[in-house]
Amino acid sequence: METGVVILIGLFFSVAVYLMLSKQLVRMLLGIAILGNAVNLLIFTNGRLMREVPPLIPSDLYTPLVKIANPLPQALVLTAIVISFSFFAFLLVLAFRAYQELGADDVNQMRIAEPEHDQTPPQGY
Amino acid sequence: MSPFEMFASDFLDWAVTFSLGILSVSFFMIVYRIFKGPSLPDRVVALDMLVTVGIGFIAAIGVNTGYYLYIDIAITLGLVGFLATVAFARFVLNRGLAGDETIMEEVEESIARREAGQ
Amino acid sequence: MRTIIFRTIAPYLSALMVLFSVFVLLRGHNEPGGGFIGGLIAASALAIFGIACGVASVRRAIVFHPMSISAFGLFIGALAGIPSFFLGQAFMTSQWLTFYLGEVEVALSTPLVFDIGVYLVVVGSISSIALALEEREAD
Amino acid sequence: MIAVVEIITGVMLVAGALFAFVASLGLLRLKDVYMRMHAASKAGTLGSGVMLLALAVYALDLAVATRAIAGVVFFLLTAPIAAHLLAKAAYAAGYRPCADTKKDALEEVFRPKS
Amino acid sequence: MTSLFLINILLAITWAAITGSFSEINLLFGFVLGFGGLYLIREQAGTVAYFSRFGKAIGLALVFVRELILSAWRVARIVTRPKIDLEPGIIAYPLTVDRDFEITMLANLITLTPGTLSVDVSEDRKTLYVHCIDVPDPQATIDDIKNVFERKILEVFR
Amino acid sequence: MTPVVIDDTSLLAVLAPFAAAVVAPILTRWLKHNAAWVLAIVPALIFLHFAGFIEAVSQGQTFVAAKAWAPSYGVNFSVYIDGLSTLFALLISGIGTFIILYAGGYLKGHPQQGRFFSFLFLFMGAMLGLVLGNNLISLFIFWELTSVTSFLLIGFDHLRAASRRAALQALVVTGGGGLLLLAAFILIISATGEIEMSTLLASPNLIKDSGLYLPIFLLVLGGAFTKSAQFPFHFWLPNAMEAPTPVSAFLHSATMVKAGVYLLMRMHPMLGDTVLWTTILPLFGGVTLLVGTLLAIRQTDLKLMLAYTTVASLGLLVMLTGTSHEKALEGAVLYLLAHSLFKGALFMVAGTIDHEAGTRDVTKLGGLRSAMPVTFVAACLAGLSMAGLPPFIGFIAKEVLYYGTWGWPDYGILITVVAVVGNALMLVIAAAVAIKPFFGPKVETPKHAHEGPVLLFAGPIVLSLTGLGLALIAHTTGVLFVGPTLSSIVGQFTQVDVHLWPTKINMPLILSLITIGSGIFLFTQLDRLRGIMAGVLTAIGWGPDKGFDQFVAGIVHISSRVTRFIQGGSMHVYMVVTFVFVGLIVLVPGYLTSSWPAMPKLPDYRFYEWGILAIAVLGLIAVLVSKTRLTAIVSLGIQGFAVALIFMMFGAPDLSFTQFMVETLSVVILALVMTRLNLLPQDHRSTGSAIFTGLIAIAVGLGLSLTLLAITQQPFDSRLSDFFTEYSRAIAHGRNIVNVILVDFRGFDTLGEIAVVALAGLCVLALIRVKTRPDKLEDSTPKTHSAEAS
Amino acid sequence: MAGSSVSVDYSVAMATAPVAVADWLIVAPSLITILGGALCLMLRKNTDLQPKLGIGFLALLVLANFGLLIRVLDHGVITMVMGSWLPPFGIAFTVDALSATLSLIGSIIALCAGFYATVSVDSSGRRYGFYPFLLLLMTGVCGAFLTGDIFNLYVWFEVLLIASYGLLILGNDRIQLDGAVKYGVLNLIGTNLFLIATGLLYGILGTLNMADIAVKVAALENPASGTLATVAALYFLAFAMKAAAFPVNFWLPASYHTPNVVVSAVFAGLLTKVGVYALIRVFVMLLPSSRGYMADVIALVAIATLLTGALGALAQSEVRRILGYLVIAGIGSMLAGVAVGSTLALSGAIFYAVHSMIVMTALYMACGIMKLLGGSYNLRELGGLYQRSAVFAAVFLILGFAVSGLPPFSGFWPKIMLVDAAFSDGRSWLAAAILFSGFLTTLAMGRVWIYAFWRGGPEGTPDGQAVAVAGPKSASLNGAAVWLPLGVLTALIVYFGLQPEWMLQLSTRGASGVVEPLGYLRSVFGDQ
Ligand code: NA
Ligand code: NA
Repeated sequence: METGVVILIGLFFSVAVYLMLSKQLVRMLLGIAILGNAVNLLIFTNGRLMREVPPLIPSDLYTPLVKIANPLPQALVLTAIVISFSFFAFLLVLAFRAYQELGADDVNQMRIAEPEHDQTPPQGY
Repeated sequence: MSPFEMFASDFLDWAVTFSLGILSVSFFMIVYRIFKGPSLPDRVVALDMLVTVGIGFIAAIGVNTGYYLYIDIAITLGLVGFLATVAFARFVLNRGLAGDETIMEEVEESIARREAGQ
Repeated sequence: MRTIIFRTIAPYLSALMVLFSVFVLLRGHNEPGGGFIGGLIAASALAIFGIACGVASVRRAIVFHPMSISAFGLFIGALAGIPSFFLGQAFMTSQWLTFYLGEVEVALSTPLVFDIGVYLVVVGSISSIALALEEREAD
Repeated sequence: MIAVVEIITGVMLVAGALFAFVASLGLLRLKDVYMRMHAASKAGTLGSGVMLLALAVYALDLAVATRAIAGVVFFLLTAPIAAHLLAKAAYAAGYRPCADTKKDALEEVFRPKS
Repeated sequence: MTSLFLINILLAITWAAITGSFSEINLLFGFVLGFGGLYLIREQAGTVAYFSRFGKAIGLALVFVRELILSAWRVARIVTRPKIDLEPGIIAYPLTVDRDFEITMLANLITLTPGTLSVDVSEDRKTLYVHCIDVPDPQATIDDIKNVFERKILEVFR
Repeated sequence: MTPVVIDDTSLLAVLAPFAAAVVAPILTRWLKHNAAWVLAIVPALIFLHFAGFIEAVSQGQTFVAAKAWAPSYGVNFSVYIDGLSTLFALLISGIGTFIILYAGGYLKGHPQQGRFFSFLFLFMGAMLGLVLGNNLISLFIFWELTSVTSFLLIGFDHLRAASRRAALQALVVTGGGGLLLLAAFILIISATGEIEMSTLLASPNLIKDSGLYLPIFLLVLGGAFTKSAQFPFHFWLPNAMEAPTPVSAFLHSATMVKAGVYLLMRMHPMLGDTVLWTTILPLFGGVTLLVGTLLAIRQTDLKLMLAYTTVASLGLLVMLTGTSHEKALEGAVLYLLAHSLFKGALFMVAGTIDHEAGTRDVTKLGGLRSAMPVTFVAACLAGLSMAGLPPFIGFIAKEVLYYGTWGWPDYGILITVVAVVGNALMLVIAAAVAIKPFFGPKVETPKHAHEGPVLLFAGPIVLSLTGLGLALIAHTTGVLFVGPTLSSIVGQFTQVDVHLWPTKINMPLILSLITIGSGIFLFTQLDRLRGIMAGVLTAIGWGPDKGFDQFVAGIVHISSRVTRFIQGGSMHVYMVVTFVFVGLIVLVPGYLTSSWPAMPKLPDYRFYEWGILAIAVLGLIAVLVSKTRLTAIVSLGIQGFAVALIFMMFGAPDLSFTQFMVETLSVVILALVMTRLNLLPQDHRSTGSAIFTGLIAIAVGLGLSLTLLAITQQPFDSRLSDFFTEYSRAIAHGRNIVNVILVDFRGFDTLGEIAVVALAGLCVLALIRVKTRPDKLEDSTPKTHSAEAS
Repeated sequence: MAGSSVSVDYSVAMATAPVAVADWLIVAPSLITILGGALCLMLRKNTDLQPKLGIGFLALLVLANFGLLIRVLDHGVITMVMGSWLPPFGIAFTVDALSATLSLIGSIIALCAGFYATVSVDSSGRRYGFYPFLLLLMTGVCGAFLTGDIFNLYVWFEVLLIASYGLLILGNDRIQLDGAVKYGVLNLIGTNLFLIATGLLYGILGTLNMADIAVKVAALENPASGTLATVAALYFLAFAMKAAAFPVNFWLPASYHTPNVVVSAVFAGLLTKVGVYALIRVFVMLLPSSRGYMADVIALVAIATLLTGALGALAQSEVRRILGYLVIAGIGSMLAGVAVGSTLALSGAIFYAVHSMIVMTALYMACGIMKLLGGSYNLRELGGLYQRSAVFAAVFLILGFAVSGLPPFSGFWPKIMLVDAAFSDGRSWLAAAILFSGFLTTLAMGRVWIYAFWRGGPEGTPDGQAVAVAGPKSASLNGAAVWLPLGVLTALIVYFGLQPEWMLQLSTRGASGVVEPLGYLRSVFGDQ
């Protein structure tokens, strides 16, 4: 059951990393968004996959009769989704502000914190 | 089980499979449009369409598995799909009015096509 | 976006969506849904409202600053874990209060309060983000 | 009874799917964004709506049915608005309709010949 | 205010319907929620007066569903043709209705009906710009809309 | 004899100076320079306290006192009192007394005199703790304290770059050496399991047998040579002359610089008398002796001349200690005693001359005899002792050390020659410093010279007279001081017989006569010698002193090069490096343990499920190939949409619910943000970097896939989920297990999660609302501007 | 039908024994900070009330943590299972000496920062959430220290990360935005690695509770199996990034000098130390065998980090950047402890962590005062501070020597413990690196001192002369707000230097607690 998804996850990670290795902040962010999905899928798959049966208890039972999908990874992923979404939103706006103030989208041109021609340390006493 | 009932259930199974099938095909056509564009509005329309088809897809799966609760997901998808389209519309508008070059290229292209009479 | 058509419909859409979001929130304990999804739906509703009728009207509509709503949600979310203290139980041990109005069973519980907290946090934060961004648009 | 329901459901599913398919086809084949919107906003909406109702029918459950209807109504409300917003935005942004478009009443509104 | 109350009832019923329990407590709760919902839009709620003509609206809805199916069918026919040659165009439709709500309804109906899609309303709300997928004769289309929809809308909302 | 445990008075004696350091400033603000009289009582009392041990110690008795300090690490604050430590304690406190007085006069009216007193006391305390320290760790702590305090003392005149340089030099050299010593001590502790000096001395062969002798020996040398200014580390000491004279006197006569010698003598029973020891120490000591004296010759500044002879004397002491030859060691002890007295006195004299005459340049001085009679007397007494003339202790020391060197079987002749040369030159300096400024015609000096106040001449006169006195009672000196000290150095009770006048004509006497003769001759040639030396040095042109500057400059330069390489400031590089390591980490362990998954079989997905996966893939590709970022955003929507469908396909409605919402909202926010960004459409990477980054990306993806596959092929322990399923409804009253986990079973996670959401909202608000100030880069002071209202 | 209507045996699912009131101390830090943070956030616009509230809650936090430590020292390791769900099912907070100590020190630092901020954070900073950020940062920090659940640990990591973002960008200066981009992206990658590792670990063991993990890993027939090895390596990289260890330390020097100095102070005190804590907890307690065969790698990383930090410090002319590198050097020392892994080494690392938390915070605060007195952070523009304020000079000198590990200050003891441990583990190079890095640090701080304090004025001041210092004595220097926190921290440094015994015992206890986690396991699972 997992195999196909596992391969897909690998692809997700590769694409995410490739995008994050772009010099363009926006593409990095796209990469981060995809990375989030990749990680979520990874956790989800770690709990093993089974088709379609959601972890819900029928209204007339106390415990489901059939085997259900593993609920814990779902809960973990839900938490992770929320978190990665929050971070994504923040980084997005951060990138936007950085672009506004630093006038650069190319991260290599963001050199205010660590200037290109850094002052050499003082000599003498 | 009467032959009619058997036919009915077989028919339903077939219908589900069939609809899922053509919906999948539609998916690919839509994705192609998103790839191809040529303009951002085209892509947005396609995305909107993707959502629409997705809703149908969910409904079909709901029938297939007998989990009616999927209907809520479908509805929600409709809600947020609308939001997305609105946002993109806004995006297109502002960019266009802001004279963003990436959009303007597309616009020029559309005008060119128009002149070319295609 | 200044268009009559949108501006006329949007409020009703938003109202419906908020309604739906509460529904999703309340039934979350038994069916798919819950505070987070509900919150997102409500936030989307406010976003649509904002895009259609302008941020100012949304801010007036929700009276409090979205971040304050979010903070309040966080606050009650944390409070929801405390009642068990008085019963000598661990933090966040759920407490259930079930009573009947007519034939309808109403179950009030700390998890529900907690979920409402989640809902408020999400509505608050997400709409705060959306509105702030939308405001930039407007200016 | 169940059988009938199943038949109806099946039919509705197929019909809805076909409409959705048609809409996608339109998206693919029609010439410019405005025409594609026609396809999406009409056939698409109808298709998904019908399939949603199919699920409702199949469920035989008032709650589900009402929700389905509410959903459909919502789609019917939103689809045209979405189309309108997008079309307006596209036009305002400067995307021209395709060459076949003979008459363009909006031309002088957005790009008055001065 | 009565109209507000009315729509609130409506929302309460919607709620009960959605939750699938028409018990009074649930209706009451739905009413409260509906009130909350309306509270959000109290400024825009001026328009709710029109809901007093709820009944006729149903009729309109039916017409419009029929038209929707027709238009979908038409799209189907168009896109399945081996060769598509159409004469699309954007026509200026002179509005008779002048209230926001009417204009909105009309615009939506037009969009969902055969071959037409509302693109924009002029600032002075006198003109509705409609994109038609195939307009050999614009005037015919305009009349068509006038006689079918605008009339219906007028009788529903006036 | 096993040490006698005594009460804590001695510990208090060590701590007393620190207390004095605290009160000194207050007292000084109150009594001005006369505070010195009061403050001097402290070292005087300490002197008396340790004088009390002389009797018993001379019987070969030893004492320890200890207080637990950090018992769980075996560290005590403890003192070990034997001949060696007693002698040093007496010198430190005794000379210290007069240094304090002298400082009272020398810095009279100086605004920071109080601070100066406390520095001196801190230093004194540190020295006492060092020489009395029994516990290796506490000994080391005091060792480093001496470096730290001397840093403050040398830099006292902090406005002058030279002082700052000298201070840093002292800190770097001696502090650095200290680290070596620390390593040595820790090695000793872990090698022998002993941490107390007394117990180590009780069984002195522990280290030699431990197999770690060599590293320990070298590390100890590192500590001792840097501290005692042995060549090539001698340079910091003359520079330390930047310090006010009382400091120089204190640092260079009794104490700091002798800490190294003390250490060598203290460790001699454990480390000494090996080939290594008897080769390296005499070698470095001898070289230092010669270098020191030769460099001293070329100086004209009194203090510098004294400083270089101090270097020389330290060389001599190390050389003698290096012989491990009893008689030579006896000479070392005597010379140590003599040197402390005459060098202390001479420094103070030099200081007084400087203070009264306004210059220290020997060529500009002369005929002060009449102007400063008392100082003159002190100078003469000390000078003669330094010159090694009878009847002074310096003379005795020289006799004994010649006796020792001459009698040393190994390289006796060699080091004797070195010693003679060194002493001869030292005589020259002695004459130059102590005699020349006072005799001859009166030379006009910047200040009109006259006798200094009693505070200034008390010290010199007392110390130099002591030098005379001890020589006159040579025998007693031998019994009370030399014998016990020698005993601790050689590690067993030893008695000596010291006498002032040689009983018969013997080799040492002859050597002395040679020394004196050649010394006097050289003195007459002093100016020519000076010229020659100057020529030689300018010819060499380089010295370790310059070397220090080059070292500091070099290390700073290297560091900035290295740092610029590592922390280049290019975000892209940071990312690449990071992911290279991620790639390695997901592939290498699997490779090393060769735990790759079994070849999987194709899953039995239905066609539409394949379709979903395919859409996901298409979405990803779309994002990758998208020409404009707008397309990229839309395509991002596709893959998110597909992920949601995948969640649904595997029975996770809540997830797909959330995923749909989140994806859409992400896209919405993206759209809202992008509206104002004008960005480069293309992702322009060179083919090379595209391939490189592509490889990294593939590595990461591949590694994670393989790992994940290997894991999912293993059986899974689902007891957590089983538990949740079991009790979700029965106890937690919820049929949606996922939601129950979120709000109940693992509600605390969710609490944290909503905290994140709330904070994210606030962050974004702060980002958008707070206006960036024009271009004010950094500022920690309150910002005057305020943000837009929200 | 309500759940109550069936009969279930609660005792198999839930902890039924009554929870002692004092055990609520375990969750008190989280509660206090969340409630406080939420409250401050609600009253965001009342910029006068905020500091009072914030400091109040932070003081409460210190008290709670203090009580917690006392409790732990009395009762040994203590556990609270959230929602009463029996471990390993519910989330357990398990507190041992290590957690309690770090949590206490961390909260003290936060309190000091809260005071300091009343001067250095303006109304805009307060309006845009300094105190909520600080409080919720502490939620994350304390949560990370106290939790006994690996996924929960991830959540707290994220909480403190997002809070740190907020603090970092407060003010939105251009340099801050630049720093924040690098800090943000790189740290996000780090936490994602953490999450990936945790997901994989769950896939292998099917559990999240730390004690349970420890048991299961110990039970594995081949604890060094490939997948687990990968997981361990991922954890190492993730925590190394968090701790800013070489070669993934980029984010720290790129960002620590950009925010408001009090923020830098808090970061320097808390963030990287959480990474080190996680490293100790996960590597030593959960995956001991992995630590075993990665020891050489860790040692290598430690050496590289020690040198990177020390050299970096020498290479800067901006004092805050010097300090940033010193933070890294300190991390190297702690990693050395992890590399060796003996009780002595780990207690050294723990002691060093405590020392580093205090001293780095103090140094950044001192840095802020430097700026107020001397008008700059740059060594070329600083000078004459010695005349300006002898007391401050003394304090700075103490801090400088402390961070260099010179006696008699708090840095000395952990250093000798680490060197000792390294030698006895046969890792002379590691020991040498620790000592050498200390030497370079001494040189660096010595330079700072002679330039900023002893030199008469800015670069180019004539030799032997003093010139009036640039910055006019700022009004914000009057009053205790800046001096009190610095004083308290310096006092701690001197105290731990002169009276190390308490810390020694504490850190030893903490170390043996992770090396021999029996008490930990007992406290979670009861005596089985
Ligand atoms: Na996401
Ligand atoms: Na840090």
